[in-house]
Amino acid sequence: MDHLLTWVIFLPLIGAGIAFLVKDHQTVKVLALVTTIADFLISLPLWMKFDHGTANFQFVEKYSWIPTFNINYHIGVDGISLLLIIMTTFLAPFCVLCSWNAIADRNREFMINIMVMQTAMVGVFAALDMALFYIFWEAMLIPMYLIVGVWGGVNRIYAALKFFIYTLAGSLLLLVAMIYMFFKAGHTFDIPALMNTPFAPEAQFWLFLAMFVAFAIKVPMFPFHTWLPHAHVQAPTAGSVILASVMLKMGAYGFLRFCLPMLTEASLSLTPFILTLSVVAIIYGAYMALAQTDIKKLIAYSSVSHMGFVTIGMFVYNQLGIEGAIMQMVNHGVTTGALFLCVGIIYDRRHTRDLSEYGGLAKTMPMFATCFVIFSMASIGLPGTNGFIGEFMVLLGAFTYDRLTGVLAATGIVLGAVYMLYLVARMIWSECSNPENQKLTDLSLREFTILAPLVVLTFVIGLYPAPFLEVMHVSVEHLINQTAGLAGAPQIALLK
Amino acid sequence: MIPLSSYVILSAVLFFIGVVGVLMRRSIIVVLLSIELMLNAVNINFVAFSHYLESITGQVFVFFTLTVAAAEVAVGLALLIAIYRNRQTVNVEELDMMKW
Amino acid sequence: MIEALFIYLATVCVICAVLTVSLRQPVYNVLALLTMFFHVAGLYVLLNAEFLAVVQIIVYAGAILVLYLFVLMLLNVRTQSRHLHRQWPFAVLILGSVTAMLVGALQDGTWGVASGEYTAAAIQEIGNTQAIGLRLYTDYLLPFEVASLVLLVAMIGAIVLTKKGLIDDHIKE
Amino acid sequence: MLYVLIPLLPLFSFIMVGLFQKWMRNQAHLICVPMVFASFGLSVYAFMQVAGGNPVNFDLYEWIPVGDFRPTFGIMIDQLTASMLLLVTLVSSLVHLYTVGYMHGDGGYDRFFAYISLFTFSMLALVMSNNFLQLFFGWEMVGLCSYLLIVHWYERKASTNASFKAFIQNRVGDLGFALGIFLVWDTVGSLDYGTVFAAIGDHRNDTMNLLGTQVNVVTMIALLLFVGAVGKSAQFLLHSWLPDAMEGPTPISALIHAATMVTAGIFMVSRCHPIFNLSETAMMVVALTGAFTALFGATIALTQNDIKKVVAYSTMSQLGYMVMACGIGAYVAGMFHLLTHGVFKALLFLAAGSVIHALSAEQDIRKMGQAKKYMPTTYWTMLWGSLALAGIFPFAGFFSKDEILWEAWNAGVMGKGLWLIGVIVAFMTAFYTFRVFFMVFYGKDNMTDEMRSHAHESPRVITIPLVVLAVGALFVGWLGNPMFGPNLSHNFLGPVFNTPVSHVPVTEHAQLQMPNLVGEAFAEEGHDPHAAPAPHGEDPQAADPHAMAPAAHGAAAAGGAEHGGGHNKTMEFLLMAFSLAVAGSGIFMAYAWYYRPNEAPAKLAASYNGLYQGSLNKWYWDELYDAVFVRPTVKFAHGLWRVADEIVIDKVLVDGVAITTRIGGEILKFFQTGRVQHYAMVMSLGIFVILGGFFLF
Repeated sequence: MDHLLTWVIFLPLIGAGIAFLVKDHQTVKVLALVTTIADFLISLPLWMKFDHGTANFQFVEKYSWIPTFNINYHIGVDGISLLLIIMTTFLAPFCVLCSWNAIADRNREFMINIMVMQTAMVGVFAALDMALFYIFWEAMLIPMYLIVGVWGGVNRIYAALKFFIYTLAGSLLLLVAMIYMFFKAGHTFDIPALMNTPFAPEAQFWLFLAMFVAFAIKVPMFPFHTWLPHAHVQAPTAGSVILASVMLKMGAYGFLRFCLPMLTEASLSLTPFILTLSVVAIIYGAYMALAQTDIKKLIAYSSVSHMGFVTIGMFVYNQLGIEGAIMQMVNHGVTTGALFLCVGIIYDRRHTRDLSEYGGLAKTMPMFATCFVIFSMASIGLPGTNGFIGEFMVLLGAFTYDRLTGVLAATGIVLGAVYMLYLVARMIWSECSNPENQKLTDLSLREFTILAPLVVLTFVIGLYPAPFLEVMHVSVEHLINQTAGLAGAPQIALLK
Repeated sequence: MIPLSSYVILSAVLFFIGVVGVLMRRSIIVVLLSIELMLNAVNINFVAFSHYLESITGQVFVFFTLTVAAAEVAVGLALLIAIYRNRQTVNVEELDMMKW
Repeated sequence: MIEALFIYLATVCVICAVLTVSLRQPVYNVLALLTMFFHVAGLYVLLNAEFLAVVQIIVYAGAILVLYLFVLMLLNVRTQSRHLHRQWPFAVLILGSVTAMLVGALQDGTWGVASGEYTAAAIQEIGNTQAIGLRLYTDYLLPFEVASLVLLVAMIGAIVLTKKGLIDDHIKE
Repeated sequence: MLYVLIPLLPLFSFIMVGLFQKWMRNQAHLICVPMVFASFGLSVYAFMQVAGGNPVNFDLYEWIPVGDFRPTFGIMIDQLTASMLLLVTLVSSLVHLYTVGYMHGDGGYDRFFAYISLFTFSMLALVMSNNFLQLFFGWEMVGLCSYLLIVHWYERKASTNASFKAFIQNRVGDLGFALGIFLVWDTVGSLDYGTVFAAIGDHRNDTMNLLGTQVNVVTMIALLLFVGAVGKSAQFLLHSWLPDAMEGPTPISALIHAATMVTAGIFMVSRCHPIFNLSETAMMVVALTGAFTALFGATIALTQNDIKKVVAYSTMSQLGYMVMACGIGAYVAGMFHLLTHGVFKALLFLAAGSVIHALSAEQDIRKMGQAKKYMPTTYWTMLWGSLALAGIFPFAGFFSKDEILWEAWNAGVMGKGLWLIGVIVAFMTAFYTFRVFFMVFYGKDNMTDEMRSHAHESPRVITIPLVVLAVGALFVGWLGNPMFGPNLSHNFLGPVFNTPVSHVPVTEHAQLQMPNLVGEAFAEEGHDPHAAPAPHGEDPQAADPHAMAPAAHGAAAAGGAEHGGGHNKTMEFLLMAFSLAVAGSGIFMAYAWYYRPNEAPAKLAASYNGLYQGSLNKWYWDELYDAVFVRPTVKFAHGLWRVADEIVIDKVLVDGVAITTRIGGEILKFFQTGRVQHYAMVMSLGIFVILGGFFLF
């Protein structure tokens, strides 16, 4: 397997291509499942064969693609992208499984979309050529747009349009920045080459702003977040899972891959700005979540809050912070994805997301309740679950960088507990008074299969995160060394 | 000796008179005539430069302009006839099908 | 002498041009343009381009404008109560000022350097027509062929457009 | 490595019950009870090992290895841990046993067992930790278990609310605790106890900028850590969850909300004494918080009518006692009270549970009375427990409480004040304890016929733990007896607190080289350390009862009073007699008012109605929090969502851009006339503008 990474990227696309030729829905479902699982399996060697000792990109493949603009098909992974790729391939089978019966209409097309989506997502994480990155980045929008717009809820068109245009608007600024860098760096889109190109500080400022908008929308950071609740609420379960688990990570990944190493001075000088927005996102997102009665909206806002931790972690420039941010990305992917899967399971039964419709699910659906509580606790960041690892690392990193940021961000611990427990109390506990809820059946085997691995993963990461952390050490150290060579970042010394 | 700029200015004036014609007339026929006028203004320029720069190429290009003018007239008038046949008018203001 | 001739020719050209765009009756427009073409031909003669002067008269005056007149007669267009577009004052104002600016700018221009290849004397020696011909059929042979192709296309286009039943039915639908 | 099994056995039973719930159902105890007893056995073994001078400290594996940040899961068993281990596993075992009877037939029988097993694991992980992060792990996990167990009867709204409240208030405390840990890491660069305690002294003069003022870092650390203790140990300001937590089944009230989890705060403060000792301010805050909580809880407990609420407030009050003890540097006294309190309070709760169980789940003491005849065992055990709580010689509470009072007396001027509060609280404690006791077992028989017909003595599985604990309540106090023979609690625990701060010899990633003080102490006195947990206090060997007291103070910055010698001994006896008299008068008052139906309490309540209502309504603290935090938060969140998010950001800003674009399009639409001349006109305009610009600039 010389072209392992290429296979990981394009296997789903091949699956989608085959699915185009098959007319039978049932076959396509199985095909999609087999493809995604196979993709996950062949992505595992990436992790196993990954050399922890080097910050260089590994599994690199480079072929000239569009020589006129010096665009190459250049892919590879390092410690930063590896886990995100694995997470993406890991979650895809769940997306297929949870849409098994939930998507009744045009199931075949849905599966094709999921598979195309996966190619684009893995491609984004693996691309080492900025043009290639951009192509995958934009390609991702199309299937997502269709997933929300075709298979979504009542207001799907509005949500899909908003999602699409909002993200696209940001992406265009990214394109502008990219082209500027192309010329400044001597006609190359090559990411490793761009990392070694010093850009003028004034130019960096504007480049950073352009990229910031693109990535901040995707993350989403505080004032750019409003597409998220709409998209989440309207999207079908699999769409929500992909959105929350993978797409939100793209923005954060973009910061890590482009802003920090390429635009270091600008990143450093704009750090207070980013940290402020992140802290606001954490607190604000939590408050928003607290006010929701729609389960999916609540979780969507909780994502805003959780992604605030990610952006904080990245911009504190220490190993704890950045590794914590990556862990938090993975954990948020697992946990929030799982929560959306849970909501999907219950939505399939009741067809409502209104919190007041539920209550006392612990009585009728004990297994579901158990899983849900576990994921909620992981979301709260209880030690022993995966959520704790990332959150704690980020907070500790932030605290050592700037105490005020650390303290303010840490209030998210309490606020997170408030809204999550509110959700649990209203949904899982309390009296099972609604007759509709009394008829509910517990998890089916398929649903159990979806949730069980996630539960296991929750605890594995929570109790033994070392295997996940060790792959990123060297890469993150390398990244920090790149930033450390420059003058120290300005500190907001209110508590220092 | 007449300075080159005189020819150029004349050409410019004629050209813009042509443009004004295109802009302000309602009849397609006169619009087409104005275009001929503009082409001629260009031709004067070509020939004047050809003369003053002592190069024959300008005159060759006048030849081509002539061809284009002829072609334009042929097609333009054909269009005019087709339009008139369909809409019984040669009034440009009434032709707003480009809106759709 | 030559200056006087130029001034005369230029003045008539401008006046005729103005008339061309401003007279109400299309026939008068055509006739004004015809007058202008003759004077342009005169300008060509001033510039030692005798061949072009002749071609100007033959092609423009003889062929193109006659075609216009034919069409005018063929269509028998009613004279309109209002022959000017509503935006004409703006057009005159704006383009007038543009012209003024250009005229101002072009007053004292020096454009290029005489190559000395085809001086007036040289052209006179071999003859204007031959000079153009030499150029046209050697260096510009390909454009020349393309031009003929353009004419051919225009011809076919004109036929297709005017032939009843070929296009009309489609348009009517 | 055998010690690893101590926490892992309960975890194992949790996992087994959790995974095979379907097949477990009502047999869950078959796994859980033996496991926790085995854990208890191992704890006894560990205790003996430690007492024999073999404390351990080793790491299992690195938990989150990142750069310099290498917290581990590890196990450290020193004297402090060993005594906590005993308490936790003992009470847990007995509660497990008790649960078999108490929860019999409950729908969530297996779930309950799973959770108390998980709790036992978490609590053990907490006390056995050798670093701050694992402490935090256990700290949060016990909170989770408490949450899950409070909400055991999730269909009751009150349970759900109580669980929510408990978790959130704990989380607030945990936030402070986490920040404390951050600051420790930031200051010292390690989270390992040994390293931190060894290095913290070097930072005693470090300051940090707190909102513009310079404060001492160590004080800050201590205060932040203490916030965690405030939350977990239900100290004043974060106290109101504890009484509400009584919505949970009684066994967990005994286990979690009396004996173990709520004492984690005291344990933590004791564990971190090298940090606290360095900061007078922090110590003072701790002491005052504790004293105030003790008083606060006691005043509320006076008037409560729910049997479990009374015990809960009494727990709060007693926790305040312990915190106060820590605050004056009397860690040994605090820990000793923690241990004795764990025993007799668990006993009281279990006995109360037995009463409730027997009286058809009635909890209101006004509807009880004359229950003595139905349940003699419960009666006797509860009596012992009440006596212990009231601090009557020779029961456990007497020794431990008086030790705290004595230490307070010796702790300077502030200490005298604290002593006074302590005495007042002691009086109240005696009163309300026996108020409940008399109202339940004597007084007027207010039971309904139905209750009466069902009233019965509880089954063996319930009474056996009661008896065991009652025996413990009688004897455990003698371990800290200051009068006759050696003060075992000081001998055993003292070295932990005695060790000079800079020499805490816990080495990183290595076997602990604990000073062999304990073993030596025992050896010198010819004592059999293996018998330490057993009640045997009458050893007549001559030993200075205060041998350890000055040592405890030596490290303490706050309790600086010098004392020693015969004078103090006399004084101590005098004070003991005094507090005994106080407690006795409290009991007598309760006897006078409640033994037989009596009008006096009602009259008193009527004449001081304001005070009475205040106490009955918990000084309106819940209402205050509701008005200050809960409702404004919810309102603010809703308002923010509706106004800031939906309208300002989403509609005005985001959709505003879209709407502007659309309006722009609507306007520009008119320029699309479809007429060529208009377009040409615009082009001309463009030429004009470009040329004009060219000429102008």
